[in-house]
Amino acid sequence: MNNPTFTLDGKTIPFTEGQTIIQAAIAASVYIPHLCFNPEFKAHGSCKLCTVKANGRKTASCTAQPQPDMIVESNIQELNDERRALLQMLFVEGNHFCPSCEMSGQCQLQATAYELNMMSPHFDHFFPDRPLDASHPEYLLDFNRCILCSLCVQASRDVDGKNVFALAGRGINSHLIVNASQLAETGFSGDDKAAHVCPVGVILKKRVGFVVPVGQRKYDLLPISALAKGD
Amino acid sequence: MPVPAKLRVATTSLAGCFGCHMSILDIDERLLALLELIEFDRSPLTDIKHCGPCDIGIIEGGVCNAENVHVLREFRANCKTLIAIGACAINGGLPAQRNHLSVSTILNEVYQTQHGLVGGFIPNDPELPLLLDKVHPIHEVVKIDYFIPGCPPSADAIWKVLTDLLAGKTPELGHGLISYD
Amino acid sequence: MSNSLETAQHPETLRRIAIDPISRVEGHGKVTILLDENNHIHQVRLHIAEFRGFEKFIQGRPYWEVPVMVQRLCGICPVSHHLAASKALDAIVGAKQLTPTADKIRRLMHHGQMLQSHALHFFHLCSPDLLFGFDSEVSQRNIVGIAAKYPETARRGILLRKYGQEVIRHTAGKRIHGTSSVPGGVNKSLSLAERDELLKDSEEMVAWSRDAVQLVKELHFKNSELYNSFGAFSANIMSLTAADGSMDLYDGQLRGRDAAGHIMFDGVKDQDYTTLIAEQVKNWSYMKFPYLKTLGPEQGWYRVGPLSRVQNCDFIATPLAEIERREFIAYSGKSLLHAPLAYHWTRMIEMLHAAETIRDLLHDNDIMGSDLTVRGERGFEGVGIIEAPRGTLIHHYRVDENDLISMCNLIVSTTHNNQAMNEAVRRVAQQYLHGHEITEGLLNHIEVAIRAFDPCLSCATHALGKMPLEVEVLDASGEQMSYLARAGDGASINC
Amino acid sequence: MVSQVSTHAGYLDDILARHHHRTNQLLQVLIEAQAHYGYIHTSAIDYLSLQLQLPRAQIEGVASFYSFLYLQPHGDYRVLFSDNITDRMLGNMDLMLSLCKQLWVEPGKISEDGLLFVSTTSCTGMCDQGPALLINNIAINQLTGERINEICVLIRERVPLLEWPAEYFEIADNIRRSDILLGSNFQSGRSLTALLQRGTAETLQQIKVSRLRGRGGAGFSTGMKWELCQAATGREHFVVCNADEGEPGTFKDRVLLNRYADMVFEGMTLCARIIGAKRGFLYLRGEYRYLLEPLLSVLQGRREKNLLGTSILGNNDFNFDIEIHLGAGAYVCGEESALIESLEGHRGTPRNRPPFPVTHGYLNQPTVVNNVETFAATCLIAQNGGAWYAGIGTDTSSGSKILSVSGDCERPGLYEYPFGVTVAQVLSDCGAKDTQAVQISGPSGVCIAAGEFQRRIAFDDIPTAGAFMVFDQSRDMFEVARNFVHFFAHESCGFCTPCRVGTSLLSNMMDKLSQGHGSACDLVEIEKLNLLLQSTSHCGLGHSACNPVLDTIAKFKPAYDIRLTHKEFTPAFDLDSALSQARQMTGRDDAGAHLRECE
Repeated sequence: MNNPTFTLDGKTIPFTEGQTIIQAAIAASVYIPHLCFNPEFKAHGSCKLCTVKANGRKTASCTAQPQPDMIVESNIQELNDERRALLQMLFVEGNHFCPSCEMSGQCQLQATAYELNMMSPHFDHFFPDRPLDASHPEYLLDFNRCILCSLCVQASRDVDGKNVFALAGRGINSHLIVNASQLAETGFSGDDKAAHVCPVGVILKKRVGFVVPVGQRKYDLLPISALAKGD
Repeated sequence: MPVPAKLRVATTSLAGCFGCHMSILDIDERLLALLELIEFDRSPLTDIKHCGPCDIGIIEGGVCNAENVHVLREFRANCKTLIAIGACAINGGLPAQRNHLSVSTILNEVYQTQHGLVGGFIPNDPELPLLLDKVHPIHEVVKIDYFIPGCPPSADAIWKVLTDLLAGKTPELGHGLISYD
Repeated sequence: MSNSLETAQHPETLRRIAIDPISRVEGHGKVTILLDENNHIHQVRLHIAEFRGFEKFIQGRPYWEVPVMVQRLCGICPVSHHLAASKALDAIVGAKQLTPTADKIRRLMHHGQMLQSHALHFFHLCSPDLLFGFDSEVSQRNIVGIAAKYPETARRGILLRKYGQEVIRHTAGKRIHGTSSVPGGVNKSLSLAERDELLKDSEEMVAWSRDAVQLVKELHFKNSELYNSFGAFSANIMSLTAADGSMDLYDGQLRGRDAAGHIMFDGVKDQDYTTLIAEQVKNWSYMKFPYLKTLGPEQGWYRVGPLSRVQNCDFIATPLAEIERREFIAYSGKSLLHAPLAYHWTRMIEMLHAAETIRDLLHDNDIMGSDLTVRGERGFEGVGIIEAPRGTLIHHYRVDENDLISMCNLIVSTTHNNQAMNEAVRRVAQQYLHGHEITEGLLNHIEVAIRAFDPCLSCATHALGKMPLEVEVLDASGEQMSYLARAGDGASINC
Repeated sequence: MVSQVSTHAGYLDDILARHHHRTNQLLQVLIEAQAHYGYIHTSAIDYLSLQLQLPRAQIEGVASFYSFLYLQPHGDYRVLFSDNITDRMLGNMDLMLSLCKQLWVEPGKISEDGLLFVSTTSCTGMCDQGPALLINNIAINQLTGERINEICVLIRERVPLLEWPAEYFEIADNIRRSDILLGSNFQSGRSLTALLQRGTAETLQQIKVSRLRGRGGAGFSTGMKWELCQAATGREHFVVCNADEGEPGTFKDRVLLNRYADMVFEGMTLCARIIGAKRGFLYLRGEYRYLLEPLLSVLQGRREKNLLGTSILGNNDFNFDIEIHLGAGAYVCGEESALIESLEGHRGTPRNRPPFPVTHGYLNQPTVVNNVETFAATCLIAQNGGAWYAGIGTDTSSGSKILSVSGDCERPGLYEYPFGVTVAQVLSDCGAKDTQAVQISGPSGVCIAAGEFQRRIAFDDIPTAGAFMVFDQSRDMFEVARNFVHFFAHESCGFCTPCRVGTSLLSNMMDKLSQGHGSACDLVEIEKLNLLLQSTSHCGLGHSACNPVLDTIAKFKPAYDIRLTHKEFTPAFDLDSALSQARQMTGRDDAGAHLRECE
């Protein structure tokens, strides 16, 4: 049997019932920039980086489903300019000091910004004050880098069945919280799925920072787009 | 055929570590070739005190005190094209990690309660520039034309941008050249 | 022994001359001079005008971030900070004895940095002064001028620095602000290919370094009167030395001598530095003033860096550098040589030592080993001391039970030399400016003295050629009377 | 700690019992907990977490989403000044500062004695009788300097709210023009009787014939919505009345619920019968908390008349009842999927759509969500037939529309017109003079300039949820837009990047201009931000957040131009005040200790 298809930047992409545009693209090893989407989880749809033009209408490709023969545009300047601006918003919203961040070179936010040629944060910085949570013996939380993708919330709730993380606050004051006054008092463990889904540098295993030399880090050799699935 | 006029270039460091200037030197032998194409105005390379009319200004470091503001304005006023080089100029870099603290907290810590300090107080001589309450990326203070990210950017990245500009092209960095650390 | 020109009695009655900016790196510095109507000097100060507050904002950060973070203090000698922090934090992870590979990779990195920094300082920055003269044609007095008049010297300078940077790149991952030194060891060793690439030029670097020593030596001999007296002042000296008394730039124990050369203290372990040193604040500089507790702030200040190290150690373990050290000691005679310009000679001796050390380490297969880190009993406080290109560098941290930094104290090389540099510029002011009409050339003498120390504030300004200079002469009321600026063409403008 | 918990267990047990320990009731429980204790104590969260078997982080996440809920002490008197542009025009800022001055408290902070908290809040829906405030979530209107002085005395003397003068709390309906809806003398049950006589299929047909479209602004066909929901399969069907009237400048639902609640509930009951729902909800915005008891008694009255509850009007298969849910200060909950999230006791974050509520709504079951006015209108149709209704208004827009008129006019209040009325007509009816502009349908709507007053209120010309704010020539349209932009930044739910960060960046840019740091570069930036918000935001809030700016730039450019005072880019912050801390620390005030804005 042959699946229905749609075209993504001119390339024919087969899809199956229920697949979203980005799922079909990933299955066909085509990269669409994304941050809050992780193939292992239900789409969150919040970062909006994966916005594409589907038959001319802009929509988040992680939640929109393709229709047969749909014309989808992704890698075009209009969209990449908007994606760059969204990245710049994320960079100025938090405190992203790549030079001393142990996730530098292995950070999806950074790699995506490289991919989209983000040369500067452009906007004025918010420089928020976000204290660390180092209470846990094995793990550190550096909220300065949180982009509110809520993958850790999903993983802890849906996979680990622990609900260690949650989003709190509203608007620009939205922030990640833990299910106690500090992480050490939650049931969080390094074996949790939630310990391994952060696309940036918030949830960090202690005492192993900078163990991978420059040149051998995840995105040193290939750009995120070349890793096709880009996760 | 007449020799084309050399591009006039000025450079300076504000609240930076000079690593970006070191990375400029890391173009190694290419420096000698570069000197055929450009001439330096105000820069650690020369003894020119005030920036005169220039084609290109290159600024390392963020804006942390009053003096930085004056120098930055002087460059913007004189340079046709102003380039921010390195993390500190572009997002404040490491010095901006003080931004969640008040200036008073930091001054007290460093000059009054610091380990091994005897009879401390806060330097207040008019010869010293005062600190701004926050360290700012330079694009928050003046208009910037181009950015070369990195801490520091590699010599190859700097070379690429300079040669693009010399060739009259819009500078572009591809994978491997664009970096934030 | 400290100089009387620090503070004038009646500043309000005096004219002010500012040399601003001299530079930045570890901040921006400037010199101010107060003189009376007869051009008699009453006050000279070297102000360090930038402030970053690393000690404060590093608190609350995880300790393993620190070696990567603090090197951003200085882009000229980041490796020094990277390693000093790592050494301090080795104690936190309980790494009493690093693996041979880790120890040798760090030493290789450090000597690569010594080579590049010393080459930069001499060839790119100071050679113009020394080869053309202190008040020679300004437009010629920079690397461009050197490249024109002495192309081979300029080329070698650039290539020596390049080689040092390449040693750093292969050992640290990047030429500037690398990440390979981690608490307890390193995250990479050298591959065979990397080793061979470095090895092929190593002998030439030794040869060129040796020529550089000869060049400086000749300059010193040719004008020994000037070189021995220019800004000279006697001072205590301090540096690390190895247990056997030999020069060790990476590790060792603190040894201090008085101005006459008698050992005041020796074998002081790094974690005991606080028993030796205290710091003082002066209202006119953001940079603190360290001194030896036993002697107090007036008598206890001291000098660090190549001039101190070469005279403080008993011998240098690499043969060619040791020959040069002996010649220098023989030249200086019984007591210590305190002349700032002698820094250049000793700096080149150290560059030769660095080149020899790099070559020797490259022949040691441990640098290609795979045993990179060790861990031991968790500690909560650590001190790391290293000899940076421009002098002793101290990093001191406390870490809480949650792995976050709770206290940080840094005493960088330039800070140790703070009082010494002030003494030097005051001496030069007395020797050359006192009673004379101030000219650009005279003011350059002050910079030459500062530059000799290769302070981190000169790492920066210095970065290639001479620093911009402005002289403004004000009358007692602060009104500007005349303005003199060094323009690009070197002409003095009076307006 | 144990005693701590027991303190809270005391009152929480009653609240939980009232809500049958249902986790869907979480928001309601939190609202009542705060009403009792003044704020939501961390031990209270622990106890609720235990009792409701919910993670405490989830409870904290919900509580921190709604601006009327506090997790720290906020004093015995919590005074929130309504800060819609119409309140501003009536001088609310001076009144707030006067109150703060008299009671020694800073806006946004709790007084040192912990007695009171003073701040601003988004439009409280009293624009026809402002300036307005909420004190412990109860509305006080028609504020004057005199009334503020009296209030200060009452607070200083700690007089309980219940003992405050009754006239403070009087709220006028201000119905200025009635038409088919406001003019109908509705009698309970008539529409239901008509429905039962005509049958559900035929009644639905009539509603489709009437061409009734949703009155919330979007204008989706009501008949089609009900039909889709009816056709959708699910465990249970639900009817939801959206009374979260948060659009600044709108207050028609306030009046409808105060005077026509019976009609609204009957409309919901019609819908229930047609789609086969047994349960319905009215989501009442927190600002209208004072309407809760009256509404409950109306519901009770209908139950007694057998118009609600089991076997309605004697039909065994006709069972339907209505619960009232309170909001707690979150405009975004006016978006139907966010409203449903809130009904379920979650943060009010709009869902990814599709699927839509008609198939996956409350508890993922088929749900009709309609506006208060829409439900009321269905009663008229049930009684008078679809053709009659379709004959009123215009081809695209049948029936009437209630407008909430406020701002610079002599007679603010409710005006009901058949669709198709011109803006000019409304302006002359309400006694507006020298009008410069009208903001129709609130900040997310359109700004109409003088040249366009012949345009009509209709879905194919100017669609509206009802807000009609009038600005005369004395008003600064830049400040109007700035007020609206701050509103969106305050109300953004924070879910998607463009709206969370973009609305704050946009209001910072507008502040930069108003503080005199503006240059041409900034206008370019503002327009770029506008486009990004429009094209990438998750929901309508983000899409429309920039409308006020786009409109005013297009129609009142001079108001911006006078603020682009600098030729060159200028920092958003004041350089000299950025040195003030250091000046203080060093005691310096010499020339070098200052910076001028430009050199």
